[in-house]
Amino acid sequence: MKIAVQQAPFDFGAEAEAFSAGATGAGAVVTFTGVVRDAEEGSLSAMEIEHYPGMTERALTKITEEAMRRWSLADALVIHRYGRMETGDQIMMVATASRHRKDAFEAAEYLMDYLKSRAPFWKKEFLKNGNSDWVEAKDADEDALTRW
Amino acid sequence: MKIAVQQAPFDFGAEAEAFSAGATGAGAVVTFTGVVRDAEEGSLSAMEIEHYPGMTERALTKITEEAMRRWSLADALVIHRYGRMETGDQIMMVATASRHRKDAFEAAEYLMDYLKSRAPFWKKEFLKNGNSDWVEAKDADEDALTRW
Amino acid sequence: MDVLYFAWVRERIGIPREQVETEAATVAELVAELSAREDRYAAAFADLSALRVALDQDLMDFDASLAGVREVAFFPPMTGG
Amino acid sequence: MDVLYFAWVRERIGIPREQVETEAATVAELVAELSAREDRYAAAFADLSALRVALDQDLMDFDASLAGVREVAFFPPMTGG
Repeated sequence: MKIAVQQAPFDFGAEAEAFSAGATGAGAVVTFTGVVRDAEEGSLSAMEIEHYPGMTERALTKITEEAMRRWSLADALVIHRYGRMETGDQIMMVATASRHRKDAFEAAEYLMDYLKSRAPFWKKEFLKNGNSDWVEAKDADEDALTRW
Repeated sequence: MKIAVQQAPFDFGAEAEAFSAGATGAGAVVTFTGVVRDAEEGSLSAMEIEHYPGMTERALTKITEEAMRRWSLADALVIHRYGRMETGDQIMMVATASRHRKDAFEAAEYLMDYLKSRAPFWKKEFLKNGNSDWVEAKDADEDALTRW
Repeated sequence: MDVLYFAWVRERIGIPREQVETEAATVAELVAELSAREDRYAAAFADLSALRVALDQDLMDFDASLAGVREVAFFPPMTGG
Repeated sequence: MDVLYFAWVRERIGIPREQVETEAATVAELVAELSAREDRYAAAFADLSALRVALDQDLMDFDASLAGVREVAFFPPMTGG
């Protein structure tokens, strides 16, 4: 199990490959990556992610430990960046490894659903026209938790 | 959209990274990787995958096009190997990119469910004790299709 | 008509493909014809529920018509992924 | 007691954290106390349904007790991932 909260970019390909290679005997590896996407056609200048140092690591660890308890996982990984990012930059990734693809998929979706609504990150979008706005939480994200 | 059926190993990390980088504006990227896992504690010597050249590409293309129709995807990728492989080798991967994580997850699961039961691949396990056996299809894999 | 065999069907029949001259109207009739030919065919086709068939590279049922079909393939349920 | 503010709550109140001496028994009482202090607090706390609170880094409800709590944090719903 690995949890990383960092300002620096991470190498998605290298992390995915290392995770897969380390999950011996697992058979099924699922990854999810979140990428900074444009607000509207070319209008985004940058994104800034604020977080709550201490609580972030604590929340991610709790969520990941719960996933390891609920599903039969060989391993799980969460990396989440904070600070300033640009369109196309990778914000975060999760990865899960299991003997069964169903467990790997469900656990990755669980990690994402809880991370979205329970880990203390806040996104602010800076537009090219000079405006900036905090991204609003979606009801759908809170609703997603009722599935688990 | 990319479909590859090949004997040669593929570089999971590099493929995942290139797919993510190419899916501009997507926001959410999901990958699944299947790895040769041991039959039982250290008993597997090798795995051989047979396929039906021509029909394989045709089936994978149909499945992937259907996924692109059903979900809002920026891109989708399927790579599947055939021939001889060893424990820990990557057999195949799928990747999906979408604006929404739900679409990316569901489409990846759909691709896997259909690929498992509708793409003409057959696995044969070679054990260290000299025995060999064709892997039997699981009822659960056929049942998984009823979800869609 | 080209007839192809894969996985244990191929091993049991002993060849990966062959040319078959037949008047069979459906897959089921072709299976009956081959099974009557030799034991190795009868053994491979003994349990049709353990088999799948593709006509010109599309999965079909055993009662499907062979009219216009150029390539028939028999194999066990797939186990990719 | 340390009180922390994040995202637009931090921007509206104007500081990321402060030391608060209080007799408030619950989060709701602390919110009322701060809101009475200055307009910028009242503005930040105007709609509690748009806010979340963590006590010693665990998410809690606004009626939670402050007994033994060393760190209170106010922020909007999270938007990570």
